[in-house]
Amino acid sequence: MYPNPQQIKDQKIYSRMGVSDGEFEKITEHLGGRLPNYTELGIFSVMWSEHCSYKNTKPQLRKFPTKSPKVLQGPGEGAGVIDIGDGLAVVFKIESHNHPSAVEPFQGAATGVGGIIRDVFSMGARPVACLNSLRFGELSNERNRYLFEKVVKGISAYGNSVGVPTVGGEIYFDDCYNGNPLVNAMCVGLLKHEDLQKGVAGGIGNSVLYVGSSTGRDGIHGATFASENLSEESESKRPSVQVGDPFMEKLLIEACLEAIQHPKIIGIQDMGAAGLSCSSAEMAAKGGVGIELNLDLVPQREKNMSAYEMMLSESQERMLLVVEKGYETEVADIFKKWDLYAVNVGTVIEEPILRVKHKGVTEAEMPVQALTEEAPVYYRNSAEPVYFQEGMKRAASVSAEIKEQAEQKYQNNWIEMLKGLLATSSIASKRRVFQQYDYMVQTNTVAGPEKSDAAILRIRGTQKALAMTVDCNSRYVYLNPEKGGALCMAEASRNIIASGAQPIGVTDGLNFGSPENPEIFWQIEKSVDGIVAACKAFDIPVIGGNVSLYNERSSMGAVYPTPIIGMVGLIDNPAHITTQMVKHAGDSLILIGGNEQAAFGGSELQKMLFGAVYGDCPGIDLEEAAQLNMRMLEAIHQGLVRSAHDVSEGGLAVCLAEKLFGTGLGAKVSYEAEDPINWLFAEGGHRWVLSTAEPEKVLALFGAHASLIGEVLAEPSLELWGESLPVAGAEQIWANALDHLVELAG
Amino acid sequence: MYKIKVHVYLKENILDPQGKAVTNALHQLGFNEVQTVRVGKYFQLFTDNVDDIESRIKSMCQKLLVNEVIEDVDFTIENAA
Amino acid sequence: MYKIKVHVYLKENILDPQGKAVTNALHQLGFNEVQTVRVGKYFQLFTDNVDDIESRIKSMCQKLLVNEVIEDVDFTIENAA
Amino acid sequence: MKVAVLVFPGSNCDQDMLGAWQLMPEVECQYVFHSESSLEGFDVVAVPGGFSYGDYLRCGAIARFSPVMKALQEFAESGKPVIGVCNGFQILLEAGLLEGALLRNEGLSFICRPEKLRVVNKHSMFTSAYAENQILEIPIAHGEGNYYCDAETYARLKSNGQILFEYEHNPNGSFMNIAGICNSKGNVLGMMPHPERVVESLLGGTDGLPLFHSILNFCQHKTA
Ligand SMILES: Nc1ncnc2c1ncn2[C@@H]1O[C@H](COP(=O)(O)OP(=O)(O)O)[C@@H](O)[C@H]1O
Ligand SMILES: [Mg+2]
Repeated sequence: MYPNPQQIKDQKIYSRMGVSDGEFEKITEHLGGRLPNYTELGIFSVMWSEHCSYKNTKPQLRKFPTKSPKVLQGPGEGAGVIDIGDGLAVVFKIESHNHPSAVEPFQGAATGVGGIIRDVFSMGARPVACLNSLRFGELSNERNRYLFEKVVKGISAYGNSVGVPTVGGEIYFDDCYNGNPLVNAMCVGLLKHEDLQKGVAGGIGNSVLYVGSSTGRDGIHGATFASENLSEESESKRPSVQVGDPFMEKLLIEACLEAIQHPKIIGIQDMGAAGLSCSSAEMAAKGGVGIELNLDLVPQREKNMSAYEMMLSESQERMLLVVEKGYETEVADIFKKWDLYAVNVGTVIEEPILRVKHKGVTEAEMPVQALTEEAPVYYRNSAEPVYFQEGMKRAASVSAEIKEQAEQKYQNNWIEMLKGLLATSSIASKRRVFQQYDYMVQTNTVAGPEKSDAAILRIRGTQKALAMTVDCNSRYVYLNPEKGGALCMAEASRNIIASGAQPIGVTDGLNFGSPENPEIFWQIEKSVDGIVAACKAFDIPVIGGNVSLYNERSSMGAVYPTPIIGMVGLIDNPAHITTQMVKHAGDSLILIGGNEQAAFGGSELQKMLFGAVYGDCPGIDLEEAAQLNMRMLEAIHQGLVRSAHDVSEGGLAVCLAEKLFGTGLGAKVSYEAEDPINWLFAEGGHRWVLSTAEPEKVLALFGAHASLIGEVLAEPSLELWGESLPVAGAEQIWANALDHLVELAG
Repeated sequence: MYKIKVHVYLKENILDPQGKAVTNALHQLGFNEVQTVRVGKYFQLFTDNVDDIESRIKSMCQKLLVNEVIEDVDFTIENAA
Repeated sequence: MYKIKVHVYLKENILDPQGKAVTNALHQLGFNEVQTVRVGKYFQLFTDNVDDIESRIKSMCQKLLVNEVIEDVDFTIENAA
Repeated sequence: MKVAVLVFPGSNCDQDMLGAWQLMPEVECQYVFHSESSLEGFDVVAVPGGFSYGDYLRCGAIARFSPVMKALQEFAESGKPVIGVCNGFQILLEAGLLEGALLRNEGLSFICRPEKLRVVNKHSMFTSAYAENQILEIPIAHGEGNYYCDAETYARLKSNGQILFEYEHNPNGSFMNIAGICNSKGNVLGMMPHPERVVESLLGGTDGLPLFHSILNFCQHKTA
């Protein structure tokens, strides 16, 4: 029924699987001159897809600093691991599920959450928190509203059921994401050092156990699908949709965490992209051994599945374990307690090959190194895009154009401008979304959504707490990828710092269009450079990440370059936990960081006034930012900071308003700004607003980098140089804006 | 007055965790004769006579009631006067 | 082989917010002829022949499939050999 | 005093519930797996929240057949305190230990946020440490917490003082704002809000603590 090797070659059937002529030749070489059969070709095609092999981005990823004395596991495993003392370590990673979510948003998002949680507990860690970063087209479009609502429901359904709190995230709407939403999920886990697991096979003759859901035809070729541009055509040939089963996942978490205590478990890995193929090949490759699978023993949900289908299935909630021979039953018994069956489906063999048997026939036999480390690597061409060159030329006039529009449309009435900004989808409260997430389960959440710039979780049994955030302003990255990449890192670090934590590590989710387009590849290169520069300046290692390319639709072009930064920080002392809202009337408001770098290119105000962004993104001085980060932590550690909030989208005005919501307090701005619109609304730089009872000490600590801008009022209104905005009214606008955008548009 | 009964269920090759849970529960209760259960949705629509009722319902299904990526549908129309 | 189709739906006096939401959505899409919608569950049970099939199914409904405080049920048995 | 926290496949607030009880030095709290058939030696049983059996079919519908549920029936009949929170409440309803049913939230969405509750009856073993009509802030986190019962049942619950907590601002469509009820004997409590999530000020409040203290007081008096 499948074409034979000769037909595959003659009719170039491999090209339908995304394998190029050159790659086909290489495959033949790896097989010692033998032509691959259909099953082998299928396995090569998924293993060599961008999604699994990073063939287009490996040279880029190598630029990341990945080491520090605290890094116990850098990139290369299910998730990275960082020592946090007390014999504990934090584990985290981000993963995209963009293409599946474009097709079936509920299940696409749900299975994205499931996948990243498995990456974390397969390291031996208990998943303690999830975050997500979402991008959709504008809400005025019905399909975008549908995608948005369903993605959120999918995350909510899965995360809530599996009992991992969804504590943070970010959502933006821009028309570049029409038809190609981005759904990136991050998971954070905790483990004891001695529980650290690896996805490795070893010990000739040892057994390969399969646990979890049975295998169906779902998601066959999902990895290839994720490595192509979306088109109407791809929708018709899409793999059958994977359905998530959070209940099964919950059982797997409990059972696997119990099972890893068994001394005879050698390795454990989840079956993610490319399912059985990827997990077995990678485990074998890492152990320098081979694996022989007998597919007759694989639990199957559908009848008459071929070897090809089983090897490529991406059915969810499945794990692969390597267990020392003789202990299979003991391990299986642990799973049985949780109503799960661990089935012996294969053996570790000496020869470093992946051999697949089905119904007495050897269906595939391939060197594991060829499938993994020796996958092709491409050095793509890169070219500076025309839009970028034009943007740079226009950059100088952006500020003047903003002022002209602000004058025309708002008669420079900043109160009205601020109200307008509070109602934009980027700035509006996301409570419509996060109320659907159980952000408290496990009762460790000290600061959930909208409480602090980063979500904060205490670590039971210690004095410590973790802070975590995901950030990416893709408008900046689009306008200037290198600076934009650095700005994403800077913002993430500001968020972590504002919560009182020391940043300890990053996971990055690189979402771009097709790398085969030199202008897109340039975006990848430059934004990675920007992130690398910031990692070095801030001394934060990247311990893992994910790449999702081909985020474009033939008809609509690529999404904005969206390199999402997931950052985790550590708090040593509960007294350092810092939240964003002002606390006491009479406290001083101090702006940390200067306005010199602030600008309007890519700003929320520009978007609101012009409906588009152009020019250059704001600047940042990374050395200075690193200094400010340290100084800010010092201020927090000295107990000087009662609240802190970073200045980001919408600038200082929005930052101030957000500091007041829900407090019953107000603020009076006394700082005499020379250029009020710039002062209030420009973005960029490395800034926070903090409130303090000891302004002199703060000012002394920061020197020229701090300015007293006003004070907290007992009356709930924001006083801007004689104009006054009642906080309750502003808060209503902000709190209800998303509901209005979703419901009234309908 | 018509009563339209619409059944929406997952396509056959799509995982139905709910159906599996119900099957297991039935077995535990001793109903071992049940081999599989699939769980779907059931809509009862009440409508006054319209022309073209069948094609209208098809369009409702397509536009709202059914996600064709994962679900199949069938319906019957009854006179419920 | 028998195929049993079980419909479970909220009792009539019980507010059905899901049904209401669907009705509204249909109206917004211009299907104004639809007066009300009620949303329920639909189970397809596949079983080999057993004696007493009807009373077995009743018992499955009572014990598991239906919460009689809020739900009603009906079913049909089809020979699906 | 010994407290059992039941663990079903899919329970996910078991650790939270255990943690809340463990804040009280007098209490020895441990998990009891759903496959156990005895609750001997325990003074209190807590059925925690979560998604037992994935909440497939109906919340709590499958969990009620677990072996431990038979023991729980007897335990409840003996008059000792049983508390079910969220999914635990759903399980107690499905098991017939409490009256009524829980429907999907009126807005059809899962809701997680702090809610204001009123203590309607402080003369119970679960609420004695609260003041009458005290307003509490306790979070909810559920998709199907819309309590339903018929008028006759409601009248009975009301006149027996079986309604212990009401929402100040109805979040989910619950009949007559009901947030928590007990059985006619007064020893089985079911509530949708999560008292175990507000027992430490670090996590944003302690309004749940008196509930645990009330039960502790009851048990200590009984044995004294
Ligand atoms: N953008 C990135 N930056 C750093 N490391 C990365 C990046 N993308 C992927 N990696 C690392 O490469 C390894 C393989 O990733 P991947 O194939 O995505 O794993 P998974 O099986 O979870 O999909 C992981 O350790 C991951 O952290
Ligand atoms: Mg990946």
